[in-house]
Amino acid sequence: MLRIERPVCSGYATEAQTIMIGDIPLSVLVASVLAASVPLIIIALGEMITEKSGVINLSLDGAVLFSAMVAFVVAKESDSLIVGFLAGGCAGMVTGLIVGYFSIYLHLSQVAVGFALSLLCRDLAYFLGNPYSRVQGPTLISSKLPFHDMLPDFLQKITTQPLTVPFALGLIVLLVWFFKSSRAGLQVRSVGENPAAAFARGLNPNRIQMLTVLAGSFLVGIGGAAYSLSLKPGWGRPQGAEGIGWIALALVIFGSWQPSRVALGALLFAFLQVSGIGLQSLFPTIPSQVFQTAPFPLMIFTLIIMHYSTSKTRKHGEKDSGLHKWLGILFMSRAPKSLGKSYRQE
Amino acid sequence: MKQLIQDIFVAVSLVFGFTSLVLLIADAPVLDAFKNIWLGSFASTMKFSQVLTVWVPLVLCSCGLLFTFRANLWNIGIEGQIIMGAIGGMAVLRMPGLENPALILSLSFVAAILGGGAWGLLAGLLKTRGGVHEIFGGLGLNFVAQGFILWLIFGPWKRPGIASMSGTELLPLKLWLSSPPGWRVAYAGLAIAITALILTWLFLYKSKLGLKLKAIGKNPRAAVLYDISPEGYYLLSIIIGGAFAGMAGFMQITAVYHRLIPAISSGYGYLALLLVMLAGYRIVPIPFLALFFAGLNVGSIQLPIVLQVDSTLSGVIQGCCVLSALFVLGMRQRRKQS
Amino acid sequence: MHKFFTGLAVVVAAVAFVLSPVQSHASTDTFTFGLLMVGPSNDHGWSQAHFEAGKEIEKNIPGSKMIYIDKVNPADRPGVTVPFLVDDLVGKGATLIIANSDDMKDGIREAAMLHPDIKFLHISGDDAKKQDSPSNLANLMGKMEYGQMMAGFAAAMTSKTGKIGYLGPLINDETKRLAASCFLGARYAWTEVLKKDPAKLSFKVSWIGFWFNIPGVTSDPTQVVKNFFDAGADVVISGIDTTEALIVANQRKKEGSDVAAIPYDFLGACETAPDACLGVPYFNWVPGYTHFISAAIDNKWNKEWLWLGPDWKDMNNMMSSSIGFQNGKALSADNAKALAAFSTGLGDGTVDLFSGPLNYQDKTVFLKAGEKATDEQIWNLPQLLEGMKGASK
Amino acid sequence: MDVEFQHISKRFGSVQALSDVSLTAKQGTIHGLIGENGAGKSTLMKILTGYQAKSGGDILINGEKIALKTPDDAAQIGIGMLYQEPMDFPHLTVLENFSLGCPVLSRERFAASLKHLAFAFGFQLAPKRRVELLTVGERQQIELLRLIHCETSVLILDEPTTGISPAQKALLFPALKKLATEGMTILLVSHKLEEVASLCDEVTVLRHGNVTHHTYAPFRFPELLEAMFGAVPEQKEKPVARATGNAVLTMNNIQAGGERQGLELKNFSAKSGEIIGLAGLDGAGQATFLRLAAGLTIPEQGDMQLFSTKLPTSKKASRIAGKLQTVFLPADRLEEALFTDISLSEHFSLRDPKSSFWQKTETNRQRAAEAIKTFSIKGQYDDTADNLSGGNQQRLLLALLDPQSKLILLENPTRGLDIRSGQWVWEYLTQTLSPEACIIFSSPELDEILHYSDRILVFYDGDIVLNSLTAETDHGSVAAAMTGMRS
Repeated sequence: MLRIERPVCSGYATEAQTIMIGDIPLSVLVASVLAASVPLIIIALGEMITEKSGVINLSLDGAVLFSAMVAFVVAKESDSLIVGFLAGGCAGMVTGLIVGYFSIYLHLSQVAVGFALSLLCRDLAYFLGNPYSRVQGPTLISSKLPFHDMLPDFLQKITTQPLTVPFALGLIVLLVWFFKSSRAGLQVRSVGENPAAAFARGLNPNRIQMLTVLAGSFLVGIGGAAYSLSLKPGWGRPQGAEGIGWIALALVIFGSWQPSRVALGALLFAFLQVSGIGLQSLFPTIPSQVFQTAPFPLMIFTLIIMHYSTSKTRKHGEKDSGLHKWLGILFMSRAPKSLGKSYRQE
Repeated sequence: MKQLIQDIFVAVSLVFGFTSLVLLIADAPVLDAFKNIWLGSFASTMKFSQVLTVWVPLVLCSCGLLFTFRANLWNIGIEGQIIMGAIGGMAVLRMPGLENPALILSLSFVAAILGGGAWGLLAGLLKTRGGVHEIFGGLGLNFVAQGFILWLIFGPWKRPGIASMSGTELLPLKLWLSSPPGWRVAYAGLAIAITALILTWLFLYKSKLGLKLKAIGKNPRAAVLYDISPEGYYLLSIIIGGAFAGMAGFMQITAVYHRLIPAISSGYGYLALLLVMLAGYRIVPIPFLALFFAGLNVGSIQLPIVLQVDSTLSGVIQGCCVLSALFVLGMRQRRKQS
Repeated sequence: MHKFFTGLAVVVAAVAFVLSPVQSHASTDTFTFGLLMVGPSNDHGWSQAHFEAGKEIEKNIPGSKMIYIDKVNPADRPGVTVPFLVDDLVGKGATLIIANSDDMKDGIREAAMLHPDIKFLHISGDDAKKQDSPSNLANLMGKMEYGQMMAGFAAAMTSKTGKIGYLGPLINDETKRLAASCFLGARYAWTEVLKKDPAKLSFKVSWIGFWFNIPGVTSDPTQVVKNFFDAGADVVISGIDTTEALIVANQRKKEGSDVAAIPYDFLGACETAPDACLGVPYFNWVPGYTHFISAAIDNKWNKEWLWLGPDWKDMNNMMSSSIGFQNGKALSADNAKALAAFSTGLGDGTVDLFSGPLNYQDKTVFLKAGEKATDEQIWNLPQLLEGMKGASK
Repeated sequence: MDVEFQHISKRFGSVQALSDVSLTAKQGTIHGLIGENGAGKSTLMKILTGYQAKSGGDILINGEKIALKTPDDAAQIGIGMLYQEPMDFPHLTVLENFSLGCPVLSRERFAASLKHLAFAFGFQLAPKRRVELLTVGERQQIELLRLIHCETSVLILDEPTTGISPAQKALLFPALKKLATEGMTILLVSHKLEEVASLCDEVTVLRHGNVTHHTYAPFRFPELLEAMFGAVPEQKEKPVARATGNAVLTMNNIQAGGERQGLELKNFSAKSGEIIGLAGLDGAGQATFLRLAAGLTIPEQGDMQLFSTKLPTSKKASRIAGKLQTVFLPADRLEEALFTDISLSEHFSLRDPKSSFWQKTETNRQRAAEAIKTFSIKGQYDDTADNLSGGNQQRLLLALLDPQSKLILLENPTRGLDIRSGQWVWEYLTQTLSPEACIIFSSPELDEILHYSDRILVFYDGDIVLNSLTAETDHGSVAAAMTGMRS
């Protein structure tokens, strides 16, 4: 087989001119952040869809692990990445089915069901996945754009990504369109805002919620699969996706239930985590745990700013200008009105 | 009554059914698995006493959670509160200059309560002042506490020589809580857990505080008209919750591990959340169900030894119990309506 | 509703107490030894190395039988302590207990005091050197420094860019020692074998903060390895318990980059991704186990502290060499030859890497020219060496 | 389309909301459905839209029996309802609200249709504006246009004029008449006789879930009133104005947020012994005013004094107000004043001003039992508050009220009560409580305000536009002020 040897890292030669963050070139940092944020984007967007219809799926953390496990096992057994991803999506959907059925049709507390399911799924994943831990399986590798060689070096690095990256980017665009312009998107939003009114207008809120939950949790499953098949290939304990579900839940709030902002939040989080590694060598005296824990307090801090600016902006209505308006655009957050409440048809 | 028995039957068979299915998928002998879990937890006094060492922190955490659930707060930050309690307790135990073990341990107990309570207070303030939902504030604080304890263990409190994940230097023997001969559970632990149960019962069901917490939980807006400040009672309940969690942290360092380890909370906070849900947020079933959960935790260790089956099965059973109970509850409500 | 929950509680409690306790009896004509592993028995790392050794012992020593518990750590088994597990293993007939982690130091000491008639073998640690420690507790460790030197050597021989990444767990004496050994091996290959400019060799250590990844607490090893490669490194040596380095290298390799990795701990570690594996320095516990178990069977048990090295005649001899280096697919034939020569040199003492002149990372003197480091000095290495990048503290 | 109800009945648990109701609404007519609060009008209409299921009887459209399981079924047939409280999505835009729940059409068609219809009816609606920023009237307009757009042939209007201005009413009524002449069947639910008289072709009266009367235009009011209330409620003697004393509550240059327009007022003072009625359309500022006085809303500007004590501008305000014996009874009792799942006696325990550690169950049971007797509450001391009916909840609130209170703030005190209960409430307030107490109440019923208050404040868009002694004003001027017509 003929293959042109690409220099391992052409950045090495041009290092002098490249902007460096710590000891990582900027282009590499951008590429890493993009790659690292992809599963998080998919998971957070999945949860966002679910919450748009008024249902909180708190089982996220377990669901991600469970679907990661299923995706890896199935991909290995079938030796097909596509089948693996689909299986991961279906595994996610099963968790959505449970949360949806319990909360929409049995009117049980969404938080309680989600939390119990989260722990159950986590342990189930460890239990069933045990025979497959640390074995070789199929991995999704980065692919280049068709016109890769025409791009400048900087862009070459950024665009060489696994297919999950274009998928996630496409998903953002799709969801922006879906909620802004599509009829189904409008129906989902209406159910999340006021299911009683949606019912009065001839919609079936329960069915819409259920379908949305299934779709959202399918994406969560795809996100889980993106961990075990692409970002952190393989299965084991710990897999490396532990805790991600909780972060995704916070990202949805951070993103104010808007696809683009949720994705932005995921990118920001990935940036903090990736750059933490670079910062470690810049500040050797600070324990590495500090950089890794930092995104969490920062996330809380952002939520506080958000609360502050939201209440200010609300008080002042639309008249406000200047700093508050700016903060408002950036940090204002508003949940779907009936989020977390189960709707009973009269 | 007949309906009740039927419901319980449904719930129990759901748990057994699902767990058996999982075992079958994993290609493990179903009946042997259950038998070994039971044998591994209740077959000897030694094992039973081991179950009790798990029971103590579970009961303590559950008591704390009952307070927060009463006020309709989801204190998911309890894991961090256990950790901070343990850190608080350890800080006193490491203090030089004190001689009397009883005094040191008592001071450490108080410090653990303060540590847990302060961490709870922080989550509460994030909610009342910062507008951060307690679930997210709590989770964030859990991560922070986890980072903090790792930093202590690998930083200022590291063992002489090699810092390792095994934690800080072992406590001197005089600072270990004593256990009955042949038993693994500390007297003090049992006493504290039982006292906690009684106190919780008194506070929640007999005192005005309990009633006020319930009122806040049911309708914070109306509470203002009764001169009950929701903010104040939210904070109070989460401080109490944190204090109980802190006690659990204290038990972990003085009676179980005799040192500070990164995983000092042992996931008991999350497990207690499940437990309290399974108990229907009521105190009476808690000691029994805690025994059941603790038994699962301890007994499941037999699975890898005897059957080469992964012991996370216990977590599957615990989660499944809660979901089955919720399912049956949902069905009951549904029946009631039609 | 509350009736339901009370009812449920009663049923559960009833089932718990009605099930009558039955004590299982262990047969006495076999020699049963218990193995406590810190990680999963199939982790392709540290714990699996022990597990496989135990299996090997069962084959080699007739009548011996292993019972084991894996994942013995507070995160995986909350609330379960080492003394309790020892009780359990002893109850099942074990007369010798092996604990495979530094973490179990305190627990195993406590258990040894509680069970004076049972023998205990603690991997790592130095209790047996102490006067007042229990006489039934011995220590065993392997001289992985040699393995790491060979890993460093193989890495430097293979590297085209001269950039090597070392994925470190957390900073302590052991990990500093191993990272330094690795560096010395690499530097030897670079300057003495390849005769290249030492300034062109970059050896960078990144610590993730723990033995494996805990999201939100440790750095993500996957990400760290990617950063190594992105910053120009083409070989990454792993010092952590899990196989991220190899997996990422394999991914990169499939994508067309000429990179490789060296995992750690376990003979079979390369199997996760053979194509990207230069080789693996591994522990072989069979000789150590055989020594202690035979001693126990023959009633010749001594309170010993063993720090076993490789069998330089045949590093990969399962019966005699405690430290081995298994070459991987990615190691070229030439380099394999060079590596063999290097290991011979290590074995006959012609190559002694811990010898002066050597400076610490802060340029203070560690060894003057001609000076050789004592075991004590290596064991307590206070910081990384000059020429290595990365935090020492 | 002709709509025919045949022997419709509906039960909610033990309550018979409708029994054997039959009536027919003919195509091209406006059919009025009147009755007092709780007579079953809304329930009957919700059955027609499929929003609620009926317990018995049949619905016939053009003589054909149909099954209506969901609003979708009804919408397919062409039945649409304009709900009393706007059933819409405040966070969504006008256009989005307009386009939800109709057959599939492209977005452009919706936008064009909205523009066209709004123009035809003279409504001014900006399609991109969020609905939460609109008035109730405008929100009703969107709904109406939407229903027309969806080619509704049976239009149900449930109290369409609640909370809308006369100007909006002036736009709405001709539009409705026009729709009827174009062949629409319109069912108008109301308890306002003037509206019914000016719009309807025929009227059916419901009382306690039964049809008590049916008649065609022109209508005779006494006849309708008797059908609605049984006997015409006797016009009681107006209570004598009470003696007034020192200032209880003074407000200066207050600005506060809340409701639609917030609240701004220069200065105001209330004296002990006064009964002050707050009039105004929904959301004009009365609710904010009452909450300000109770210390529950913190003013952004200005200062307030209760019994010569300055109220702080912090969350402490409500506590201090409470200490100064100010009580507030909100309209939505279960939402704002009572606790679900907590028993009557426990409510007394919570209200007990003496601080004690224990709950003192026995004492509170006794107090609850006494209150049940005195206030004739239908319930037991261990019943939970949510198991009481609306009227009994109001009685419970009054029983919980400290009789020594000096400032009593009531939001719609007779909401959801039948006439007798309402009278009983007022008797208790004026006769049993101390005559020194100052009572400030809001009510949507102008008659109630005119009848019971000594002084009337009229709110309009967050301002007080009229502040007058009741004796010095009349129905007409108050109504005019409420709708923004300055005299």
